[in-house]
Amino acid sequence: MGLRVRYFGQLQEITGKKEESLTGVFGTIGNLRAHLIRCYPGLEKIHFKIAQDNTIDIDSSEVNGTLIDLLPPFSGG
Amino acid sequence: MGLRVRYFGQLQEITGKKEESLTGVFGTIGNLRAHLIRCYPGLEKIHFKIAQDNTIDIDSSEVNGTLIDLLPPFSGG
Amino acid sequence: MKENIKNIFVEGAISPTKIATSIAHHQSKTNIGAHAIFLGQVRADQIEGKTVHAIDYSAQTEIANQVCHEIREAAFSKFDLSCMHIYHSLGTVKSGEVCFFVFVSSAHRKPVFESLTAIVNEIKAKVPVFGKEIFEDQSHQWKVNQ
Amino acid sequence: MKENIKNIFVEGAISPTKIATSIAHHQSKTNIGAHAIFLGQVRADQIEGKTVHAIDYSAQTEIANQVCHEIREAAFSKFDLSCMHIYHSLGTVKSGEVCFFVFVSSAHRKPVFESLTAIVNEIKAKVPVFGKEIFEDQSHQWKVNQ
Repeated sequence: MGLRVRYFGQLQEITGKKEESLTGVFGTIGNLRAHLIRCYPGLEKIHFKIAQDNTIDIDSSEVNGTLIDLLPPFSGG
Repeated sequence: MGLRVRYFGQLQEITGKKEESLTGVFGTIGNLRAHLIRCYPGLEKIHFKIAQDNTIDIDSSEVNGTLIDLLPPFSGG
Repeated sequence: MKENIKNIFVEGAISPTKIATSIAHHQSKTNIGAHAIFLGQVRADQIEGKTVHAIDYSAQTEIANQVCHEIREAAFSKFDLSCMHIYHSLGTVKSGEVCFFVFVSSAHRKPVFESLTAIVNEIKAKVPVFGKEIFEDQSHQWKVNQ
Repeated sequence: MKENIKNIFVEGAISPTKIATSIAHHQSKTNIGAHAIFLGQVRADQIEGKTVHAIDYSAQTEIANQVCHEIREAAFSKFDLSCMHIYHSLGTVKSGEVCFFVFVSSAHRKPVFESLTAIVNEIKAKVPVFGKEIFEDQSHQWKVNQ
Protein backbone atom coordinates (compact mmCIF):
# COMPACT_ATOMS: atom_id res chain seq x y z
CA MET A 1 0.00 0.00 0.00
CA GLY A 2 1.27 3.45 -0.87
CA LEU A 3 1.79 6.50 1.32
CA ARG A 4 0.74 9.96 0.20
CA VAL A 5 3.43 12.34 1.45
CA ARG A 6 2.82 16.10 1.46
CA TYR A 7 5.36 18.86 2.01
CA PHE A 8 4.41 22.19 3.59
CA GLY A 9 5.93 25.67 3.59
CA GLN A 10 9.65 25.81 2.91
CA LEU A 11 9.82 22.00 2.66
CA GLN A 12 8.20 22.33 -0.76
CA GLU A 13 11.20 24.38 -1.86
CA ILE A 14 13.70 21.94 -0.35
CA THR A 15 12.11 18.89 -1.95
CA GLY A 16 10.91 20.65 -5.08
CA LYS A 17 7.55 18.95 -4.54
CA LYS A 18 4.16 19.62 -2.99
CA GLU A 19 3.45 15.93 -2.59
CA GLU A 20 4.38 12.48 -3.84
CA SER A 21 3.49 8.83 -3.39
CA LEU A 22 5.88 6.50 -1.61
CA THR A 23 5.84 2.73 -1.49
CA GLY A 24 7.89 0.65 0.87
CA VAL A 25 7.86 -0.51 4.46
CA PHE A 26 9.25 2.07 6.84
CA GLY A 27 8.33 0.66 10.24
CA THR A 28 8.41 3.80 12.37
CA ILE A 29 7.92 7.49 11.73
CA GLY A 30 11.59 7.93 12.69
CA ASN A 31 12.65 5.51 9.95
CA LEU A 32 10.47 7.33 7.45
CA ARG A 33 12.07 10.62 8.56
CA ALA A 34 15.54 9.16 7.97
CA HIS A 35 14.50 7.87 4.56
CA LEU A 36 13.16 11.28 3.50
CA ILE A 37 16.34 13.03 4.70
CA ARG A 38 18.37 10.59 2.57
CA CYS A 39 16.18 11.43 -0.45
CA TYR A 40 16.30 15.21 0.23
CA PRO A 41 19.48 16.08 2.16
CA GLY A 42 18.33 19.69 2.52
CA LEU A 43 15.72 18.46 5.04
CA GLU A 44 18.48 17.88 7.55
CA LYS A 45 18.85 21.62 8.12
CA ILE A 46 15.20 22.13 9.04
CA HIS A 47 13.45 20.92 12.14
CA PHE A 48 10.19 19.38 10.93
CA LYS A 49 7.31 17.50 12.52
CA ILE A 50 5.60 14.55 10.88
CA ALA A 51 1.84 14.03 10.96
CA GLN A 52 0.07 10.91 9.86
CA ASP A 53 -3.62 10.93 9.01
CA ASN A 54 -3.95 14.53 10.24
CA THR A 55 -2.37 14.03 13.66
CA ILE A 56 1.17 15.08 14.57
CA ASP A 57 3.02 11.95 15.60
CA ILE A 58 6.24 11.01 17.37
CA ASP A 59 9.21 9.25 15.78
CA SER A 60 8.72 6.05 17.75
CA SER A 61 5.17 5.54 16.40
CA GLU A 62 4.52 2.93 13.76
CA VAL A 63 3.69 4.12 10.27
CA ASN A 64 0.13 2.85 9.90
CA GLY A 65 -1.67 5.70 8.12
CA THR A 66 -2.03 6.63 4.49
CA LEU A 67 -1.41 10.39 4.62
CA ILE A 68 1.94 11.72 5.81
CA ASP A 69 2.55 15.48 6.21
CA LEU A 70 5.92 17.10 6.77
CA LEU A 71 5.50 20.34 8.74
CA PRO A 72 8.32 22.90 9.09
CA PRO A 73 8.41 25.32 12.07
CA PHE A 74 5.07 27.06 12.60
CA SER A 75 4.91 30.80 12.06
CA GLY A 76 1.26 31.80 12.20
CA GLY A 77 -0.23 34.82 13.89
CA MET B 1 -13.09 84.03 49.60
CA GLY B 2 -15.66 81.35 48.75
CA LEU B 3 -15.25 77.73 47.85
CA ARG B 4 -17.15 76.17 44.96
CA VAL B 5 -18.08 72.65 46.09
CA ARG B 6 -19.33 70.08 43.54
CA TYR B 7 -20.95 66.73 44.28
CA PHE B 8 -20.60 63.78 41.90
CA GLY B 9 -22.58 60.60 41.32
CA GLN B 10 -24.62 59.37 44.25
CA LEU B 11 -23.37 62.27 46.40
CA GLN B 12 -25.75 64.50 44.42
CA GLU B 13 -28.62 62.39 45.69
CA ILE B 14 -27.37 62.40 49.27
CA THR B 15 -26.88 66.17 49.38
CA GLY B 16 -29.72 67.03 47.03
CA LYS B 17 -27.29 69.34 45.18
CA LYS B 18 -24.96 69.34 42.21
CA GLU B 19 -22.89 72.15 43.65
CA GLU B 20 -22.91 75.02 46.12
CA SER B 21 -20.75 77.86 47.39
CA LEU B 22 -19.27 77.70 50.86
CA THR B 23 -17.69 80.45 52.86
CA GLY B 24 -15.69 79.94 55.99
CA VAL B 25 -12.22 78.89 57.06
CA PHE B 26 -11.80 75.13 57.17
CA GLY B 27 -8.04 74.69 57.58
CA THR B 28 -7.54 71.18 56.24
CA ILE B 29 -9.35 68.97 53.78
CA GLY B 30 -10.12 66.70 56.71
CA ASN B 31 -11.86 69.52 58.56
CA LEU B 32 -13.84 70.37 55.43
CA ARG B 33 -14.83 66.70 55.14
CA ALA B 34 -16.07 66.74 58.76
CA HIS B 35 -18.01 69.94 58.12
CA LEU B 36 -19.73 68.49 55.05
CA ILE B 37 -20.65 65.29 56.91
CA ARG B 38 -22.23 67.45 59.65
CA CYS B 39 -24.23 69.29 56.96
CA TYR B 40 -25.22 66.10 55.14
CA PRO B 41 -25.20 63.15 57.57
CA GLY B 42 -25.86 60.72 54.70
CA LEU B 43 -22.30 61.31 53.53
CA GLU B 44 -21.03 59.29 56.47
CA LYS B 45 -22.18 56.06 54.85
CA ILE B 46 -20.20 56.61 51.64
CA HIS B 47 -16.46 56.56 51.24
CA PHE B 48 -15.60 59.65 49.19
CA LYS B 49 -12.42 61.31 47.98
CA ILE B 50 -11.96 65.07 47.94
CA ALA B 51 -10.23 66.89 45.09
CA GLN B 52 -9.20 70.51 45.16
CA ASP B 53 -8.52 72.42 41.97
CA ASN B 54 -8.79 69.21 39.92
CA THR B 55 -6.36 67.11 41.92
CA ILE B 56 -7.38 64.45 44.43
CA ASP B 57 -6.00 65.48 47.79
CA ILE B 58 -5.40 63.97 51.22
CA ASP B 59 -7.16 64.96 54.42
CA SER B 60 -4.05 66.49 55.99
CA SER B 61 -3.63 68.99 53.14
CA GLU B 62 -4.52 72.60 53.64
CA VAL B 63 -7.59 73.94 51.86
CA ASN B 64 -6.03 76.49 49.54
CA GLY B 65 -7.95 76.04 46.28
CA THR B 66 -11.19 77.44 45.00
CA LEU B 67 -12.80 74.30 43.51
CA ILE B 68 -13.65 71.35 45.75
CA ASP B 69 -15.03 68.10 44.29
CA LEU B 70 -16.51 65.25 46.30
CA LEU B 71 -16.00 61.96 44.47
CA PRO B 72 -17.80 58.76 45.50
CA PRO B 73 -16.32 55.30 44.65
CA PHE B 74 -15.29 55.04 41.00
CA SER B 75 -17.18 52.61 38.80
CA GLY B 76 -16.04 53.23 35.25
CA GLY B 77 -15.28 50.68 32.57
CA MET C 1 1.12 71.54 32.77
CA LYS C 2 -1.65 70.52 30.40
CA GLU C 3 0.69 69.01 27.78
CA ASN C 4 -1.29 67.06 25.20
CA ILE C 5 -3.96 65.85 27.56
CA LYS C 6 -6.44 63.93 25.44
CA ASN C 7 -10.14 63.80 26.12
CA ILE C 8 -11.09 60.15 26.65
CA PHE C 9 -14.83 60.84 26.78
CA VAL C 10 -17.39 60.26 24.07
CA GLU C 11 -21.10 60.92 24.34
CA GLY C 12 -23.15 57.72 24.48
CA ALA C 13 -22.13 54.20 23.43
CA ILE C 14 -18.94 53.40 21.51
CA SER C 15 -20.04 51.88 18.22
CA PRO C 16 -18.41 48.87 16.51
CA THR C 17 -17.88 51.22 13.56
CA LYS C 18 -15.78 53.57 15.68
CA ILE C 19 -13.67 50.60 16.79
CA ALA C 20 -13.24 49.47 13.17
CA THR C 21 -12.20 52.98 12.13
CA SER C 22 -9.65 53.07 14.93
CA ILE C 23 -8.22 49.70 13.81
CA ALA C 24 -8.12 50.83 10.17
CA HIS C 25 -6.15 53.96 11.11
CA HIS C 26 -3.30 51.71 12.23
CA GLN C 27 -2.83 49.99 8.88
CA SER C 28 -0.41 52.69 7.77
CA LYS C 29 1.75 52.01 10.86
CA THR C 30 3.65 49.07 9.43
CA ASN C 31 6.02 48.74 12.39
CA ILE C 32 3.07 47.36 14.38
CA GLY C 33 2.76 43.58 14.63
CA ALA C 34 0.28 43.18 17.47
CA HIS C 35 -2.81 44.98 18.74
CA ALA C 36 -4.78 44.21 21.89
CA ILE C 37 -8.18 45.67 22.60
CA PHE C 38 -10.34 45.69 25.70
CA LEU C 39 -14.04 46.50 25.46
CA GLY C 40 -16.31 47.02 28.43
CA GLN C 41 -19.92 46.15 27.61
CA VAL C 42 -22.93 47.00 29.78
CA ARG C 43 -24.39 43.84 31.30
CA ALA C 44 -28.11 43.34 31.81
CA ASP C 45 -27.51 42.23 35.40
CA GLN C 46 -30.46 40.91 37.40
CA ILE C 47 -30.62 42.55 40.82
CA GLU C 48 -33.47 41.60 43.16
CA GLY C 49 -35.70 40.68 40.26
CA LYS C 50 -34.98 43.81 38.24
CA THR C 51 -32.88 43.95 35.09
CA VAL C 52 -30.30 46.61 34.28
CA HIS C 53 -31.46 48.34 31.13
CA ALA C 54 -28.69 50.94 30.80
CA ILE C 55 -25.90 52.67 32.68
CA ASP C 56 -25.79 56.45 32.87
CA TYR C 57 -22.15 57.51 33.16
CA SER C 58 -20.88 60.77 34.62
CA ALA C 59 -17.33 61.80 35.49
CA GLN C 60 -15.09 64.48 36.91
CA THR C 61 -13.68 64.85 33.42
CA GLU C 62 -10.71 67.13 34.17
CA ILE C 63 -9.31 64.73 36.77
CA ALA C 64 -10.26 61.70 34.68
CA ASN C 65 -8.38 62.98 31.64
CA GLN C 66 -5.36 64.00 33.74
CA VAL C 67 -5.20 60.59 35.46
CA CYS C 68 -5.53 58.80 32.09
CA HIS C 69 -2.72 60.97 30.78
CA GLU C 70 -0.52 59.83 33.67
CA ILE C 71 -1.51 56.18 33.17
CA ARG C 72 -0.67 56.56 29.46
CA GLU C 73 2.74 58.14 30.11
CA ALA C 74 3.62 55.47 32.67
CA ALA C 75 2.62 52.70 30.27
CA PHE C 76 4.71 54.16 27.44
CA SER C 77 7.70 54.26 29.82
CA LYS C 78 7.21 50.75 31.08
CA PHE C 79 6.11 48.87 27.93
CA ASP C 80 7.44 49.00 24.37
CA LEU C 81 4.26 50.40 22.80
CA SER C 82 3.67 52.11 19.46
CA CYS C 83 0.16 53.43 20.18
CA MET C 84 -2.42 53.63 22.93
CA HIS C 85 -6.01 54.85 22.80
CA ILE C 86 -8.52 55.11 25.63
CA TYR C 87 -12.20 56.00 25.27
CA HIS C 88 -15.00 56.00 27.83
CA SER C 89 -18.67 56.82 27.42
CA LEU C 90 -20.56 59.60 29.16
CA GLY C 91 -24.34 59.60 29.37
CA THR C 92 -26.58 56.66 28.65
CA VAL C 93 -25.24 53.32 27.37
CA LYS C 94 -27.77 50.52 26.99
CA SER C 95 -27.12 46.92 27.98
CA GLY C 96 -25.20 45.16 25.22
CA GLU C 97 -23.51 48.37 24.14
CA VAL C 98 -19.83 49.21 24.61
CA CYS C 99 -18.90 51.90 27.16
CA PHE C 100 -15.11 51.49 27.44
CA PHE C 101 -12.48 50.93 24.75
CA VAL C 102 -8.74 50.53 25.36
CA PHE C 103 -6.48 49.84 22.37
CA VAL C 104 -2.71 49.20 22.56
CA SER C 105 -0.30 48.39 19.74
CA SER C 106 3.32 47.24 19.57
CA ALA C 107 5.78 45.50 17.27
CA HIS C 108 5.32 42.28 19.29
CA ARG C 109 2.62 40.65 21.36
CA LYS C 110 4.11 40.56 24.86
CA PRO C 111 3.89 44.33 25.52
CA VAL C 112 0.29 44.52 24.36
CA PHE C 113 -0.90 41.75 26.66
CA GLU C 114 0.94 43.10 29.68
CA SER C 115 0.04 46.73 29.14
CA LEU C 116 -3.63 46.11 28.31
CA THR C 117 -4.30 44.37 31.63
CA ALA C 118 -2.37 46.99 33.59
CA ILE C 119 -4.02 49.97 31.88
CA VAL C 120 -7.57 48.63 32.23
CA ASN C 121 -7.06 47.78 35.90
CA GLU C 122 -5.58 51.20 36.63
CA ILE C 123 -8.36 53.05 34.85
CA LYS C 124 -11.00 51.09 36.76
CA ALA C 125 -9.26 51.90 40.07
CA LYS C 126 -8.10 55.50 39.58
CA VAL C 127 -10.35 57.34 37.14
CA PRO C 128 -13.34 59.23 38.60
CA VAL C 129 -16.17 57.84 36.49
CA PHE C 130 -19.53 57.05 38.08
CA GLY C 131 -22.02 54.55 36.71
CA LYS C 132 -25.71 54.72 37.58
CA GLU C 133 -27.46 51.45 36.72
CA ILE C 134 -30.93 52.15 35.38
CA PHE C 135 -33.51 49.38 35.66
CA GLU C 136 -36.34 48.78 33.24
CA ASP C 137 -38.81 50.46 35.64
CA GLN C 138 -36.55 53.59 35.68
CA SER C 139 -35.44 52.98 39.27
CA HIS C 140 -31.67 52.89 39.72
CA GLN C 141 -28.72 51.93 41.85
CA TRP C 142 -25.11 53.07 41.80
CA LYS C 143 -22.70 50.66 40.17
CA VAL C 144 -19.93 49.18 42.32
CA ASN C 145 -16.80 47.87 40.58
CA GLN C 146 -15.55 44.49 41.70
CA MET D 1 -14.71 12.65 16.33
CA LYS D 2 -15.16 15.80 14.25
CA GLU D 3 -17.62 17.41 16.70
CA ASN D 4 -18.26 21.02 15.74
CA ILE D 5 -14.78 21.72 14.48
CA LYS D 6 -14.85 25.28 13.19
CA ASN D 7 -12.80 26.50 10.26
CA ILE D 8 -10.54 29.28 11.50
CA PHE D 9 -9.26 30.21 8.04
CA VAL D 10 -10.32 33.12 5.87
CA GLU D 11 -8.91 33.96 2.46
CA GLY D 12 -6.73 37.07 2.50
CA ALA D 13 -6.61 39.85 5.09
CA ILE D 14 -9.13 40.20 7.94
CA SER D 15 -10.84 43.56 7.44
CA PRO D 16 -11.70 46.04 10.20
CA THR D 17 -15.30 45.69 9.00
CA LYS D 18 -15.25 41.96 9.74
CA ILE D 19 -13.96 42.73 13.25
CA ALA D 20 -16.70 45.35 13.75
CA THR D 21 -19.36 42.89 12.60
CA SER D 22 -18.04 40.31 15.02
CA ILE D 23 -18.18 42.83 17.90
CA ALA D 24 -21.72 43.93 16.91
CA HIS D 25 -22.91 40.30 16.98
CA HIS D 26 -22.20 40.24 20.71
CA GLN D 27 -24.48 43.13 21.61
CA SER D 28 -27.40 40.74 22.03
CA LYS D 29 -25.40 38.73 24.59
CA THR D 30 -26.16 40.93 27.56
CA ASN D 31 -24.46 38.66 30.09
CA ILE D 32 -21.13 39.77 28.62
CA GLY D 33 -19.30 42.58 30.43
CA ALA D 34 -15.81 42.33 28.95
CA HIS D 35 -14.29 41.53 25.57
CA ALA D 36 -10.60 41.19 24.75
CA ILE D 37 -9.29 41.07 21.21
CA PHE D 38 -5.88 40.24 19.80
CA LEU D 39 -4.99 41.25 16.25
CA GLY D 40 -1.83 40.17 14.46
CA GLN D 41 -0.79 42.69 11.82
CA VAL D 42 1.83 42.10 9.12
CA ARG D 43 4.92 44.21 9.81
CA ALA D 44 6.98 45.80 7.04
CA ASP D 45 10.19 44.44 8.59
CA GLN D 46 13.50 45.54 7.11
CA ILE D 47 15.77 42.54 6.53
CA GLU D 48 19.20 43.12 4.95
CA GLY D 49 17.99 46.26 3.22
CA LYS D 50 14.79 44.73 1.87
CA THR D 51 11.31 45.48 3.16
CA VAL D 52 8.58 42.90 3.77
CA HIS D 53 5.70 43.78 1.47
CA ALA D 54 3.34 40.91 2.33
CA ILE D 55 3.14 37.50 3.98
CA ASP D 56 1.77 34.55 2.04
CA TYR D 57 0.18 32.16 4.54
CA SER D 58 -0.37 28.45 4.04
CA ALA D 59 -1.42 25.81 6.56
CA GLN D 60 -2.16 22.17 7.16
CA THR D 61 -5.77 23.20 7.67
CA GLU D 62 -7.18 19.91 9.02
CA ILE D 63 -4.60 19.75 11.81
CA ALA D 64 -4.78 23.51 12.38
CA ASN D 65 -8.55 23.44 12.88
CA GLN D 66 -8.35 20.35 15.09
CA VAL D 67 -5.65 21.89 17.30
CA CYS D 68 -7.61 25.17 17.55
CA HIS D 69 -10.64 23.14 18.56
CA GLU D 70 -8.62 21.55 21.38
CA ILE D 71 -7.22 24.93 22.46
CA ARG D 72 -10.76 26.31 22.48
CA GLU D 73 -12.19 23.42 24.54
CA ALA D 74 -9.33 23.67 27.04
CA ALA D 75 -9.84 27.43 27.39
CA PHE D 76 -13.58 27.03 28.00
CA SER D 77 -12.80 24.49 30.74
CA LYS D 78 -10.14 26.62 32.37
CA PHE D 79 -11.62 30.14 32.08
CA ASP D 80 -15.13 31.44 32.66
CA LEU D 81 -15.79 32.51 29.06
CA SER D 82 -19.01 33.26 27.22
CA CYS D 83 -17.59 33.30 23.67
CA MET D 84 -14.39 32.69 21.76
CA HIS D 85 -13.60 33.29 18.10
CA ILE D 86 -10.38 32.56 16.23
CA TYR D 87 -9.62 33.56 12.64
CA HIS D 88 -6.41 33.32 10.64
CA SER D 89 -5.67 34.38 7.09
CA LEU D 90 -4.58 32.12 4.25
CA GLY D 91 -2.95 33.50 1.11
CA THR D 92 -1.53 36.98 0.74
CA VAL D 93 -1.79 39.60 3.49
CA LYS D 94 -0.02 42.90 2.84
CA SER D 95 2.00 44.79 5.45
CA GLY D 96 -0.35 46.81 7.65
CA GLU D 97 -3.19 44.33 7.19
CA VAL D 98 -4.53 42.01 9.87
CA CYS D 99 -3.83 38.26 9.52
CA PHE D 100 -4.90 36.90 12.92
CA PHE D 101 -7.93 37.71 15.08
CA VAL D 102 -8.70 36.21 18.49
CA PHE D 103 -11.78 37.42 20.35
CA VAL D 104 -12.82 36.31 23.86
CA SER D 105 -15.77 37.46 25.97
CA SER D 106 -16.84 36.96 29.57
CA ALA D 107 -19.02 38.52 32.25
CA HIS D 108 -15.88 40.01 33.87
CA ARG D 109 -12.46 41.18 32.77
CA LYS D 110 -10.07 38.76 34.49
CA PRO D 111 -10.95 35.69 32.38
CA VAL D 112 -10.62 37.61 29.11
CA PHE D 113 -7.14 38.90 29.91
CA GLU D 114 -5.87 35.55 31.10
CA SER D 115 -7.41 33.49 28.32
CA LEU D 116 -6.46 35.87 25.49
CA THR D 117 -2.74 35.65 26.28
CA ALA D 118 -2.89 31.88 26.74
CA ILE D 119 -4.86 31.23 23.55
CA VAL D 120 -2.67 33.45 21.35
CA ASN D 121 0.53 31.90 22.71
CA GLU D 122 -0.80 28.39 22.20
CA ILE D 123 -1.94 29.07 18.65
CA LYS D 124 1.45 30.56 17.76
CA ALA D 125 3.20 27.49 19.18
CA LYS D 126 0.94 24.62 18.17
CA VAL D 127 -0.97 25.45 14.99
CA PRO D 128 0.64 24.46 11.65
CA VAL D 129 0.53 27.75 9.78
CA PHE D 130 3.46 28.82 7.62
CA GLY D 131 4.27 32.42 6.71
CA LYS D 132 6.34 33.28 3.65
CA GLU D 133 7.59 36.87 3.85
CA ILE D 134 7.54 38.43 0.39
CA PHE D 135 9.87 41.37 -0.23
CA GLU D 136 9.18 44.24 -2.57
CA ASP D 137 11.45 42.69 -5.21
CA GLN D 138 9.37 39.46 -5.01
CA SER D 139 12.18 37.51 -3.32
CA HIS D 140 11.15 35.85 -0.06
CA GLN D 141 12.17 34.24 3.20
CA TRP D 142 10.28 31.99 5.58
CA LYS D 143 8.96 33.70 8.68
CA VAL D 144 10.26 32.53 12.06
CA ASN D 145 8.14 33.19 15.15
CA GLN D 146 9.95 34.61 18.16
